[in-house]
Amino acid sequence: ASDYSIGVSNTVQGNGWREQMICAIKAQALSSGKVSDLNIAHRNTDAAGQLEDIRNLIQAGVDAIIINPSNPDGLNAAIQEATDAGIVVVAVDQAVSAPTAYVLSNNQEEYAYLGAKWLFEQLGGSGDVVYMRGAAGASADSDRDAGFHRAHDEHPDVNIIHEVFTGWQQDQGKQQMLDFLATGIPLDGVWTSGIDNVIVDAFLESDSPLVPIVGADNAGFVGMLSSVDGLVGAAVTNPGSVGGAGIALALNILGGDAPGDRTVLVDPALWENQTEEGKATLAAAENPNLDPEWPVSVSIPGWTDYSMEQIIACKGPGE
Amino acid sequence: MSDERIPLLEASNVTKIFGAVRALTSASLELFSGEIVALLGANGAGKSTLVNVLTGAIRPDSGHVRIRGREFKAASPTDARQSGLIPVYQESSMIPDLSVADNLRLTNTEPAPFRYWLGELGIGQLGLDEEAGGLPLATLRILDLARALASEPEVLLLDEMTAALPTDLVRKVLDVIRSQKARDCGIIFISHRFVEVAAVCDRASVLRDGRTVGNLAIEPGVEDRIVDMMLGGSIDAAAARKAKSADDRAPGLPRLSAKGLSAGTNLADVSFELHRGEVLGVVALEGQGQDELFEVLSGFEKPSGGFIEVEGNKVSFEHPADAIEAGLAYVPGDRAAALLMQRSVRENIALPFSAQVSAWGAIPVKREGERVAEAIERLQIDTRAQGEVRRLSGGNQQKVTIGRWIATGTKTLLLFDPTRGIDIRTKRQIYPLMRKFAKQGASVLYYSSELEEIPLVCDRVIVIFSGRIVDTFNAGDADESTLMRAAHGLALSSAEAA
Amino acid sequence: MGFFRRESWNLGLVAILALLFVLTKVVQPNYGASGIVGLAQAALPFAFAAAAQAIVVIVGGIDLSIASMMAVTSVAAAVMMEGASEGQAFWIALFILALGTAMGALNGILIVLTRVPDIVVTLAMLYVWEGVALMILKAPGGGASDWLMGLPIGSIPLPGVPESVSSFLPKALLLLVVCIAVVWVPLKRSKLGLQIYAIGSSEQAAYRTGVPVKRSKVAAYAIAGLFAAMGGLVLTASTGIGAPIPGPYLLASVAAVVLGGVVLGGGRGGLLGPIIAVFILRLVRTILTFLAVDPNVTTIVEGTIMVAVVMVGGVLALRGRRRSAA
Amino acid sequence: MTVAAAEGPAIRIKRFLSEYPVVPLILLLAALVVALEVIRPGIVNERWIANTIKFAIPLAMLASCQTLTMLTGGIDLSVGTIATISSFVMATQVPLAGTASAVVIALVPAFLLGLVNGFGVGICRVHPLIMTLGTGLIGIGCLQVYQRFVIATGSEVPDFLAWLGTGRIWILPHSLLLFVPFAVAVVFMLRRTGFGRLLYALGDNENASRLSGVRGWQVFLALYALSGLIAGITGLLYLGLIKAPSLSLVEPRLLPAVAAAVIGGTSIFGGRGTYSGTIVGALILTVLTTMLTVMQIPEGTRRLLFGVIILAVTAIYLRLTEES
Ligand SMILES: Nc1ncnc2c1ncn2[C@@H]1O[C@H](COP(=O)(O)OP(=O)(O)OP(=O)(O)O)[C@@H](O)[C@H]1O
Ligand SMILES: Nc1ncnc2c1ncn2[C@@H]1O[C@H](COP(=O)(O)OP(=O)(O)OP(=O)(O)O)[C@@H](O)[C@H]1O
Ligand SMILES: [Mg+2]
Ligand SMILES: [Mg+2]
Repeated sequence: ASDYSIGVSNTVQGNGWREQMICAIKAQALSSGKVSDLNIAHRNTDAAGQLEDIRNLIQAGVDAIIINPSNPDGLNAAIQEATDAGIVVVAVDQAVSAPTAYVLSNNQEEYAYLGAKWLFEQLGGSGDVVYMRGAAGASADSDRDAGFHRAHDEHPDVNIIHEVFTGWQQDQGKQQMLDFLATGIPLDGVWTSGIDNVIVDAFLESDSPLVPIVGADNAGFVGMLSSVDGLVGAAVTNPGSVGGAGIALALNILGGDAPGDRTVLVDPALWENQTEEGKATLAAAENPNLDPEWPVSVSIPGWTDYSMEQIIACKGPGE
Repeated sequence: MSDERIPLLEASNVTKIFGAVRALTSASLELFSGEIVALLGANGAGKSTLVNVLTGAIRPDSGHVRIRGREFKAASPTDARQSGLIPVYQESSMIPDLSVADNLRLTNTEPAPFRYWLGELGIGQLGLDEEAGGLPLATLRILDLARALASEPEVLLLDEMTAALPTDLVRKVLDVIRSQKARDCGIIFISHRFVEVAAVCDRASVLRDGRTVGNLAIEPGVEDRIVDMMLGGSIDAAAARKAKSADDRAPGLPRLSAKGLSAGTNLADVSFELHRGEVLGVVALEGQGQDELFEVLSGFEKPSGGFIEVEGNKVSFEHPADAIEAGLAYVPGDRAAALLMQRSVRENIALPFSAQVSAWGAIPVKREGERVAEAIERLQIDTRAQGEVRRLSGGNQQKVTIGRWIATGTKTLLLFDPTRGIDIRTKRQIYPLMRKFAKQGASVLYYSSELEEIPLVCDRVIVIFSGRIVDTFNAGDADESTLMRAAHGLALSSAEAA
Repeated sequence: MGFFRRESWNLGLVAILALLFVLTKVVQPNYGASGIVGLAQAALPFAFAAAAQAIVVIVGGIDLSIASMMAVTSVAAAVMMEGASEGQAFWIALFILALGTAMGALNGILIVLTRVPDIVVTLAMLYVWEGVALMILKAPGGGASDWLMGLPIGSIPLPGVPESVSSFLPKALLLLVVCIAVVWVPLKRSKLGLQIYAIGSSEQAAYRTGVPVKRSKVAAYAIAGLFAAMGGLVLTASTGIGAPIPGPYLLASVAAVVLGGVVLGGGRGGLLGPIIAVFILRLVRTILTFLAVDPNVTTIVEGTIMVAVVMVGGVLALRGRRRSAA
Repeated sequence: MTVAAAEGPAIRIKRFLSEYPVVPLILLLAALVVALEVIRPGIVNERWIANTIKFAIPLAMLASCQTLTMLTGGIDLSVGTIATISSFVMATQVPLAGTASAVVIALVPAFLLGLVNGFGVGICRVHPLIMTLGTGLIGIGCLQVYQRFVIATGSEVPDFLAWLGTGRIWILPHSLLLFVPFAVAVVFMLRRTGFGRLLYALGDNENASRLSGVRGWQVFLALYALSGLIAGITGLLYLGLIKAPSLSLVEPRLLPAVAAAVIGGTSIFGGRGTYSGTIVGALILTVLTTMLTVMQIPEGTRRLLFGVIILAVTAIYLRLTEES
């Protein structure tokens, strides 16, 4: 049967990570051969707007809806309506609390914990760290904050000397780092919530000695980890291709093969440039031709089965 | 009247400084009940500022205002209103986006007395549902007055109430003012037309440069003394002379000819010719189609019938810019529609220089300065507050609208009541200016609501009634009563009867 | 005839809306009662934001802080309602409305006292209220009472009216109409309403005719705050939580106000136009979702339609004006 | 109260300040810098000054689009999108077309979108707010579609842009080479050209301008096209400054650009404003951002303070410059 209609609701537009997620969704839908059409609501909005999109998708008569929730608790009403109508709902990237939805999520808390732990260990358990968060008030940011503090609790001698919100904006993050470097206050490491390559740039431009920097597996930063002399750092994976995995899960459920547990967490990996093994992983992952905002991990083994070419082509069924 | 009586309203040594401009230096005024006092002064003398102070619209820097002997700290127009001081400001206070009825509601004015006064003032048929912004200026002024009267004022302050009114309405207004005097209301009357002052006022208080320079009773022959006081010296009274006769009109094609023009519901089949070197007067009562005529000629509106020829060529205007290119420049009656209120005098005058795409580049600063300075000089514009035109007095603003085209050197001027609110000195300068302008080969179409100035400026006059030309005179033969009769359509009815 | 002239812009909008409904039905033949209920729900927060913006625009100002005020009231409601009883929740809702009114009034007072232009004051307040929202709640959270959450859901079961008809009457629409009407109808008839229009039309003339300019301006901003609080409550009601990051309601409210025929600069327009405009914009979104066009193309289409609506609306309004003039 | 007393030095200072309104604005900027130095002693150094100017420059350029359009009573909400488009197109076209052609290719959509704005505002009489909001959406959509074709073609920030965007000599960033002539040109245009005069004129009273023979549509068309072009150039500068092409690079700078213009004294209702004020406005915003970054306070308090300081600064500015 190749005639499922699948809806997608996403509330952040104009960001490489989310674009990759959309492309992964399309590529997986195409390669599965079971999806006749995709109906993608892809725009910048809030939870109320996402409720609207989900309800429109219900009206459009889709068989399953993949959502990247704008927050975990705000969508319950519409998700309930969807599942009441017999529609399969899969939340990707972040969890939702609606009990009838399936969740295939990147583990955001683990993401922060993994990177922070590596950084603090790299510093030998003590030192002054700059903590560059995402957007204030976003639920992914508060999940990551929990993970960061879990790692911090394990290394109480690490001192957080500066905490700012980059808003996940390149220019803001860069100016904040440059401002901080101008104060001349010594620092030993930087943890970033994904605004990473501009931070390296800020160090280079202000001729400040590089310190260990933790970022995400964005193509730009991963490239820097192997090319910038003296840069000690690690990239934590946060694959946008989780969207493709969401399609795979939804198709499984539609095909009568629902997992026992409604929540599936995709755990992040950490790629550092200090060990030979790490360097090899980085070299393998590196992709200088990829859009620098795209995560380099374009697939999730075990879930997605499209090729690199397919996700880059970014074509869904019927296109 | 005896001086022991307590004045109804008294101002003493009022000063007001706006930034660099000293609007009032030492202004004083006394008004007794049942008295009409003319407040006179050249443009920018400070008359409106004094009215604003008296009604609490602006706060003086120093000086006192007393009402019936009691110190009045007018905090706001509301307070003044409660003390019985009702102003009609120089600009209409009708809220443009509200209907007339809502405007009344806003000031708690009863519709019945308002209607009564509208009737007395000759526009009783006006619908109160009309939006104020869509009404002609003259109507708005009458509404302002009727609204003021409806609240039974004890002191009525009329700031150039009559400036935008045609003669017939002025008469009605003056009658009404007299009736207010009879019920012991005190009235301050500001006007640049001495005939009106002579007709109703008991006394005149003269302001010069923000200072009260004289108080005199109105009696025959006092005009010249008042003018001297206003201007601080005598002016060339001979400057205004009767115009030449129309016979020595320049030969050749007419500069502008209208052929059977009609527009809207008001203008029907108007034809005339305006020649090189000619000032052609237009006389009409309120709302006879003169507004539409000027709008059609200036490219603001398209005629619904007939056409226009310039120098013998048929033209059709899509935009005022087309008219300007054809040499027709328009000065509208409502100065607010013509001015950039937040910009300087210079930019206002120089505006037409930049209109064409070819003039979007660097401004020839020196040359522009010269041309602007010359226009300012010729029109005697008081430029003390030249940084922003809205800070100029009303009369000076009016001059700027004309100065723009004087500086541009246009071939044909379409002037719609250009001396509205302009003081006597400047008027006497404008008349010869128009004559000179014509003598140098330009043409002027000149509508005026003030009949006495027609013979001073014009060569010929056309009279419009009900959207048609009902009469044509040589200006020399056009005395006021003849014009008045014609404007009322009397000539027409007698012609029809014949 | 006067009615048609005065309402020509709104009539144009209604025509566009009707056209869009027909189009929706064509694109999605089984679009019906539940679709309309969903549409009304989606329109709610936008409609309140537009109403709030409309009233300050009418008074001659602009309020850039509307979305932030919605965020503050939404998180405040969510925090207070979490764990509160149904009875308490009612009083909390009233308190939130009062809070919004007070915040709006503060905006107005600052404008009047500092004499800084409206746009600058409300721009500053945009950040202030955003900060306050974050101080109340650092991440999305809190709760909402069942009573509040039930308010905008479903349709109105009218006694004596068959289900097939009454299911087309969304509760959300009733809520919107009631909330707006309760404030707007008496206001429009009152002296204060008149003064608000007068100030927007000509502040100078209004001042001179004795309108208490400052007081009325503050009142207008306070009412805007009240509408923003209603919007905030609706957000909490529909999502069941509060989120401290302001949603896309600022630009949307300004767009709806302009689309709705309220003149920027003041004095003209009403609340009906902006609210119809909100429904138009929501319905466009719905149609685009139904069409399942490429998600990137939807943005292009949405932009084009927005511009086109103003052009068509302008032409229709102009036509109406001409016809009634002739 | 005598009149002579009113002529004291206080009045004269006030008159000076109101004649040169940019002076008090600069004083307020200086006050903020002093406050910053008090909060974080030592921060006001050569490097910091250069960074501040470096970040304020593209903001001031983006804000010039707002000043120019606001003078006519309009606004340009599409500049964030336009700048983003040109920066993204630039970065992705360098590997495909070479640097020189990439500059041209990147500026074409900027100019075209501006032209469309001008067409809508000037000829179809669509309200600028709606028109530019609409073209902004259209632009984003087009960028997203474009982006799909260049996912795997790589991107590159040309050296000259990086040099222009990030380099500095002492406290002077290289981008001044672009900005100083630009600012001089804009100031000259507003003060001394017919086109500049018409912007003020249209914003003050469109009817009066019409009466003086101004064809508004010509001005609007040129104005919005110019605004688009400036936004495009700003996008290139942002690319050089941030060195990370992104689908939303300049988008978040839209509101700050509007803020810089209004803080600098431009009125959204038209007819009033200067570019020098806008430049100082952009500097004030940049310094304020730094000040709040280096203060270790909760994010909520930070935003609240940001708003309060903006309001305080403009209120003080108004007191200093207003006439009696
Ligand atoms: N708000 C203001 N700011 C600056 N200057 C002002 C302001 N209002 C009035 N002035 C100036 O004060 C002077 C007096 O103006 P006012 O309007 O009182 O004159 P006026 O006697 O009424 O003149 P007119 O006969 O032309 O109406 C003028 O020079 C005018 O430019
Ligand atoms: N909207 C306005 N239009 C014209 N003049 C105004 C306006 N608002 C205030 N003014 C003038 O500015 C002066 C100073 O105004 P301000 O409102 O600061 O003093 P105020 O009398 O205490 O105000 P209020 O009585 O309204 O509380 C007023 O007396 C008035 O002359
Ligand atoms: Mg006056
Ligand atoms: Mg007061």
